[in-house]
Amino acid sequence: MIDHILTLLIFFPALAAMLGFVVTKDSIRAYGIAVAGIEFLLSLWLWYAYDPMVSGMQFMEAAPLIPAFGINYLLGVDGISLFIIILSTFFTLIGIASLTEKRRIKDLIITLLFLEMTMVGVFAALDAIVFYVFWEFSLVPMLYIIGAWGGPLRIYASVKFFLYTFTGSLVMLVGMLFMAYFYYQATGQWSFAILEWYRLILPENFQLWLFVAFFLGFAIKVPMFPFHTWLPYAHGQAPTIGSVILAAILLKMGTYAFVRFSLPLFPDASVFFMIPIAVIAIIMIIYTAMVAYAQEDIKQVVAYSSISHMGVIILGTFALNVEGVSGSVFLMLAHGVVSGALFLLVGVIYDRRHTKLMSEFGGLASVMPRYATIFGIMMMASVGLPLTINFVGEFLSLLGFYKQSHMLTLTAGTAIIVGAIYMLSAYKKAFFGNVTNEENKKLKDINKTELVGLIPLTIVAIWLGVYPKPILEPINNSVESVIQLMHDKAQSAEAKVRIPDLSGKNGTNTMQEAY
Amino acid sequence: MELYLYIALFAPLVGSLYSSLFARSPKSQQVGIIASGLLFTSFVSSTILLTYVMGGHTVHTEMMTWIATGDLYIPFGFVVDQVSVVMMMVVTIVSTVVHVYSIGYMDHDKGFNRFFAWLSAFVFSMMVLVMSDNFAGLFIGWEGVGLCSWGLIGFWYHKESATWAANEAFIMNRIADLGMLIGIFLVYWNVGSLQYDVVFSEIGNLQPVIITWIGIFLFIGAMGKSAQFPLHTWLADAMEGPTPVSALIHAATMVTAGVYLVVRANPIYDLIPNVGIFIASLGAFVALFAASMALVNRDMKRIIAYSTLSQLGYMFVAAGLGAYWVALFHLMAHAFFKALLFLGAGNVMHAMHDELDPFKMGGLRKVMKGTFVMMTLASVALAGIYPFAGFFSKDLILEVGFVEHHYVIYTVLLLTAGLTAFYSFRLVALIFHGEERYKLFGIHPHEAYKFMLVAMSPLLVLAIIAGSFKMTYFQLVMNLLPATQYHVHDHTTFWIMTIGTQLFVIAAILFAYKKYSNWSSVPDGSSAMEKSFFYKLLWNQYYIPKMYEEIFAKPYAELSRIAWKQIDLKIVDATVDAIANGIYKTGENTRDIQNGNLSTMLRWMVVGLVVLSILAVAFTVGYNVVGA
Amino acid sequence: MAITLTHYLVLASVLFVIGLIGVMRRKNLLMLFFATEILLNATNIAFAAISHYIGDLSGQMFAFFIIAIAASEVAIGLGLLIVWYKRTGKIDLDQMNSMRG
Amino acid sequence: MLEPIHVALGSLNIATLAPMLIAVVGALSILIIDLAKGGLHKSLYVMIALLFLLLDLGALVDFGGLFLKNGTILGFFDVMLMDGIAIMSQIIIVAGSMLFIPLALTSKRFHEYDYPEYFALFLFMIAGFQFMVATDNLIMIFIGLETASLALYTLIALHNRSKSFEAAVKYFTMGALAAGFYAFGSMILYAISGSVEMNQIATILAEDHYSNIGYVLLSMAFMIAAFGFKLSMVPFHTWTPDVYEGSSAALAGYMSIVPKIAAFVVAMRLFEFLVHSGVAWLQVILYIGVVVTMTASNIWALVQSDVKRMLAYSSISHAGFVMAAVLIGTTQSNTGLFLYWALFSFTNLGAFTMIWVNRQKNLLPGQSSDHPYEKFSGMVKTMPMGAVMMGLFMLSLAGIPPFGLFWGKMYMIGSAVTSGYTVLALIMALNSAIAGYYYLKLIVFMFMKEPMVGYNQFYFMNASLSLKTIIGIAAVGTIFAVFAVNPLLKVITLFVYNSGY
Repeated sequence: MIDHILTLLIFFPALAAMLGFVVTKDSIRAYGIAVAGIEFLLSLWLWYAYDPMVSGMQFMEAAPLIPAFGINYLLGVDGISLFIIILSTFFTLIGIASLTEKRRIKDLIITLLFLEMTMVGVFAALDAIVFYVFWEFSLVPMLYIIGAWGGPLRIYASVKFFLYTFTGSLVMLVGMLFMAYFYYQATGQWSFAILEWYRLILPENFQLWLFVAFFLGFAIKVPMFPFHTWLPYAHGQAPTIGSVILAAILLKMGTYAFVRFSLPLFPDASVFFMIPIAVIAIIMIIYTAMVAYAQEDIKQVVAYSSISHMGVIILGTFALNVEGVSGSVFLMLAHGVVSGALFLLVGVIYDRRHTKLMSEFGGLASVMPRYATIFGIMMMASVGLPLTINFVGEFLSLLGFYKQSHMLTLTAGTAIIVGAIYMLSAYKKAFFGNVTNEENKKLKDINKTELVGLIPLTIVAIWLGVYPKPILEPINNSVESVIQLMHDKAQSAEAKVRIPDLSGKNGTNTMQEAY
Repeated sequence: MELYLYIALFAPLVGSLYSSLFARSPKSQQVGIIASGLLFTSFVSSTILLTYVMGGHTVHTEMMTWIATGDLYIPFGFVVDQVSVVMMMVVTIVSTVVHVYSIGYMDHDKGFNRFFAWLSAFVFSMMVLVMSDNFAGLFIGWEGVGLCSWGLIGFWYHKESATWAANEAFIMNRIADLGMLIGIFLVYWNVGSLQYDVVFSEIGNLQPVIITWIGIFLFIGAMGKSAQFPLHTWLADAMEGPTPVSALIHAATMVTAGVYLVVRANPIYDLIPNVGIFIASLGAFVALFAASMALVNRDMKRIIAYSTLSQLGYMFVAAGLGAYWVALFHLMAHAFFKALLFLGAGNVMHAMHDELDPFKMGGLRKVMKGTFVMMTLASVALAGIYPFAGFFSKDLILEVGFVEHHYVIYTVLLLTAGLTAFYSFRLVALIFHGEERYKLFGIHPHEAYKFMLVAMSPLLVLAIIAGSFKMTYFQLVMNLLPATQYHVHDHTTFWIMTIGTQLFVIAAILFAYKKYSNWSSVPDGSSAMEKSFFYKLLWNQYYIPKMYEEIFAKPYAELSRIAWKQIDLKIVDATVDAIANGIYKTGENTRDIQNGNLSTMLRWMVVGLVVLSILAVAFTVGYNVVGA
Repeated sequence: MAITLTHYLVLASVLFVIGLIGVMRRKNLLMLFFATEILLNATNIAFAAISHYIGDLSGQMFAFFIIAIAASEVAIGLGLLIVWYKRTGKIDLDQMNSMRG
Repeated sequence: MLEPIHVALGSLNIATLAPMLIAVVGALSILIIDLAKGGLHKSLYVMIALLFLLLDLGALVDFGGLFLKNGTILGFFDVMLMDGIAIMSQIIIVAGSMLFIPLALTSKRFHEYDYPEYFALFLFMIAGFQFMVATDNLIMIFIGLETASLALYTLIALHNRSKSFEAAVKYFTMGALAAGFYAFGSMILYAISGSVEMNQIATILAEDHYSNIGYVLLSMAFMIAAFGFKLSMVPFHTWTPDVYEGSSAALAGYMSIVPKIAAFVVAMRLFEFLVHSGVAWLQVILYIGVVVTMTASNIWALVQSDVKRMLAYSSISHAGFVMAAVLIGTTQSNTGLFLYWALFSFTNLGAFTMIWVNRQKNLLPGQSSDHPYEKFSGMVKTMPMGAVMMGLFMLSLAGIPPFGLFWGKMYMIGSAVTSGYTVLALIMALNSAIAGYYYLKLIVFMFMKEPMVGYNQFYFMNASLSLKTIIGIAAVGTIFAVFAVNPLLKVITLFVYNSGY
């Protein structure tokens, strides 16, 4: 069973979702929790069985799918994907457990389980087309969640979300086909296997074009400036559960894909585009932080803050050294936990008041002290306070990029300032001051259902901030082999310099051993 | 000894966590007592460690790995050496006192339990800050104290001004923290480690330019935390917090973290004397600058806050000039008397129902004897009168300036010493002497609880006698810090300087007394002095907060609004929508091609054929021409 | 003047163009059918002529088939026309636009 | 005088006619049965038609085996040409017809299915298409084309609505014009080469080094116009939406699949030798045609308010997409064409069946067409399974993996990429994105809006067990397409490659 655990992880929720059609409405929630719980335990088992000392792919599975065109069902996890998978199962569980939605809950839970399938699939896929299949299919459940349970502008928001990402990924698909064609030219065989592609050393000008093609797909998903405008709408209209999953997992697909595809496939292009992308990342960081500051709706603040944080992740990814990339992978997890929790928190207040405007609130700290506390912790995590989960990632990402550019890192570092500005001012508007609105005086503090989701997140946010090692170590090992691979493949002199050579280091696997 | 280290470190954390369990319950005395007790434990452990360290040992321990990736290895490592143990003593003493004091001070506050949670958490952060054996750990504490400072300044969160001040403090500190972070990055990429011992032993191998940058960026971090110009405005606003907080955080401990950083990083700053001179100059400037603002202020706590700022300037002068041990010594002495001063001010506030304007007080010495004595003595110490603590530490800094031939700095500091004495006793005179102006406002002042006064007494004792530890202290820290003695070798000069300074200070005190001890009315802004340009300048803090508001805060808000409404919605998003709408509109506009009329349809077919034929002919002609 | 293949082809082309113009201009469904017949017959002439001039039978075969198909077309077309006329009482093309866009 | 012709019966290889003859015999037998005893239920005719189509399919599969063993089979004065693509396309034609003919088994009575002639015509039409693809003789193509078309006009008109007559008349008239184009184009080819067989024409032209390039191009202009009409390439597409709207959904779905594959095969035969001989003009024209067809029809589909009309434009777009294969002209692209069409037929079968199931007798007040989007509003609440199915087909049409059409799209774009048509590949990809909008629109209506009063009664009005079965088959085919792609690819590649394309 352990040999096929990834297949199990991917298709168990989908199967369960199908069976879920039979379950009656009043017990579907319990069913959903049970399924998501089992799935989560399975993913923990995966972690348990994972050997953190091995940097390459583990639990690999292979089955022919369309061998005539080089498409095979290839799965595997390494330190980079392992934890995002666990994060996906974790958030699905938490999302379902703390679900407060009343309308058509059966459809919602079934949709969520399908979504879980696609999320796990994306991160476990080792074949570009299989990856693409899950990547695209994940749009569908999300579309439905936003469109059916969302706010007044839900249709606009969901369609925008769908079409925007869909367009980007189609360009990416062309890139993938190109990549396969190059592989075909080089070896005489079709293959979409990512690990096979890793072996390919492409001429630099091809790398540039392919990088751009892949970039478009990823950048829209992340979303990077200026392709980000779908996100505020999606978040603004999505129901709580939708925002949580979207922010915590779906956005990570883009950044994950950068690490999985762009870096190892196109090392020279990565170096070539490093500075432009860093500039975009910095724009994301500062500009969206400013936009977040101007928001009137607290959910939009969190939404824009997501973009801002994704900027740091991108920056870390394009640091192209172990510190930066490990940091960005870690920050993906961190941001998942923190932004997911923040969206859950916003959902709490939305459920009570059906508004998210900060001007409607004020003084919540005295009416809902427990809520204010958890919100405060998560806000401080989001701001990147040391000993919270975000800090580790942000610190490493910035540290990594500092190696590449002092000035840009200095500029990007303003993240810690602007981030504090919008977060603290939002917190102040909503929680501090006197209770001015009569309706707020009777608000009930956070209840048990809501705590079920928030307490574990709070614990994780602090636990991993204090002791990130169990996660950082496997990430580090896998990232090291990616970086070494990039160094070995790099052709231009600049790339050779920019990407560190780790081969001298003890315990670092060479390319052949790792893959 | 590691056990004591951990006790000293974690006892406050335990206290904080314990208190936070009760954060939402109604006030419960035991919370305060237990938290104070735990802090006392921490103090005792620190003392044990002190004796151990005085025996010539140090304790260095690594609790566990924190971050390890690539070449980066950051453990939770702690070191108790000659410098950190001094800081530990200061922190634990002052915080124990403040904790006990707070039991009384926060007596009637709804957030009593919450207060202790925050306060103990602060102490824990501060302990991490001083005990860490690497820059990253320092940064943990650095941010941790920032967080607690935020929570405590904004403790009365329903007050707009308090929460505003809390955010201001946090954000200002963040600006500086960025500098610190960059400094840490520089250290890592050039040394490959963040451990103090590694960094300090290898720093000499680096290029001077890089060392300079490291020094500058680390100092930027220090500037924020220690509220040096131009990041000073938050400190005065931070007085919105409860007074014990001001005593502990914004006088004795947190704000001195910057000084501690420079002292700790002395091997770096030793190599870059130019930066040192800059630090010293800035320190001298801030000393004078802050003191000048204190001259006219009418808010008791703010006056003390400016005085703190001014004293921090002194410390930076010493540190910048390489007299690290002197800086640390003044830090310690200052912690005692300044905390005392603040706690005394807290008593006054309690008595006056949170009235802060000393002009509305007067004659309080009759009802508040204990407080009066303590505050007067603390002010004396602050003014640097022999044989109080201030004399030994502050005058030493003047000497340092003199000995190092920085006469401008020396002059500035001397002048500031006079100003310090003046505004301190202006305050004392206005509060405790003269007519009982508070009666106009119908206030019935009363002395604070006995145990609060008792709790303050250790500080009083220390404020008086701390100077006598000078040689013991010097013996202790010279293991770690450059052991330069600063003596004016010419005896005549030495005596002239010392006595001259004393006389100057005493004159300032007397002047203050003369001017303010018989004050009878509450100024209403009509006097000639109040209308003068300088008064207004000082009164408005050189218009700096206003300038920040106009130059940074408002434009930032405005820019943010523009970024959202104009750029994000009207340009970026509108472009995307325009593309989509453009495609849709094209469809709308061209759908009449299919107008359902068969004739039109047939014509389209013929048109298509004709176009194709024409193209065929054209191509053929072109083909033949080219072919021929 | 001998009549060459070119003459036939020119005739065929002219007829074809006439047919095309008819197709474009006529609003009467019946006239439209006539126009399409002209089109096909123009082709027939050309096929027959070419077939004759190059001595190959397949052109004539093609012509025969075209005739046959044209006949079937007329049959179907008239059938449709009659039904349409029965339903609407008109055979004007401009009336025929219930579907558009 | 012409030589008398001597023919040996054996050399005729009459067997090559067998598949078409089976269909013709089927049609005739339906007519005879009706003569013998009238008033029989339509289900009998459906089954008879299915039986004959099954026989037809069997014969084709048999030919397939033969082809793989012996290569291309010629017969009947070398008029019949049973090569790989002929067999393959016939299989798609027959199989597609078999899937569509049971749509006659609705629960409501429909006028046209009461006529046995309907089924006879249906089989004649199939025979016509089969003739069309199984030859490279221009005469034969013409005959096949017209047989099929004339039958189709009638079938449309049999729907017996005023709109269906209008549609039939429009289609007929334009078809007649297109026939004229085709005849004239063939005439020019005949004039310059003296032959009506494409491979001979190709040989003669090549030997001649295209000295008459002007006439060749002129004839191609006519041919493009003629087949542009059949394939509904812009600007010859104008009949498509009207005809789709006018005819019954079942027939519209059928028209989106079967006639087009026949036309594609002919277009492949006709244009590819020119494309391969490097006639840049044709490449350019086809390029423009493909891009304009894809894009324009997509844009028009966006603004439709009727689902069936939207699907009509969408199938124009799909046709344009696939036409790219003819332009690219490699084995891979031609394989892609068949793969795409096989997958497309399943999905479109499902989509049009769903529309068919929604058929209503009379329009509601204010309803402008048979299938406005509003009709599907909130379907998920009243008919969850139906909505999920329809959503599935829409997603597949939009090219969302892992559903059927994605694999076709991927392979087509892949073939464009492989042949260096990068820009084309990008345009194809972006068009898929535009197309996403209108498919999504239906999903939005079904899943995200509240049901509209009055419309919701129609959701499954027309459903019968056989229709549901067909939807089920289409759904299974769409969902599990991924497992069929590999075998399909292998077989198609084999057939296409061995036919020399």
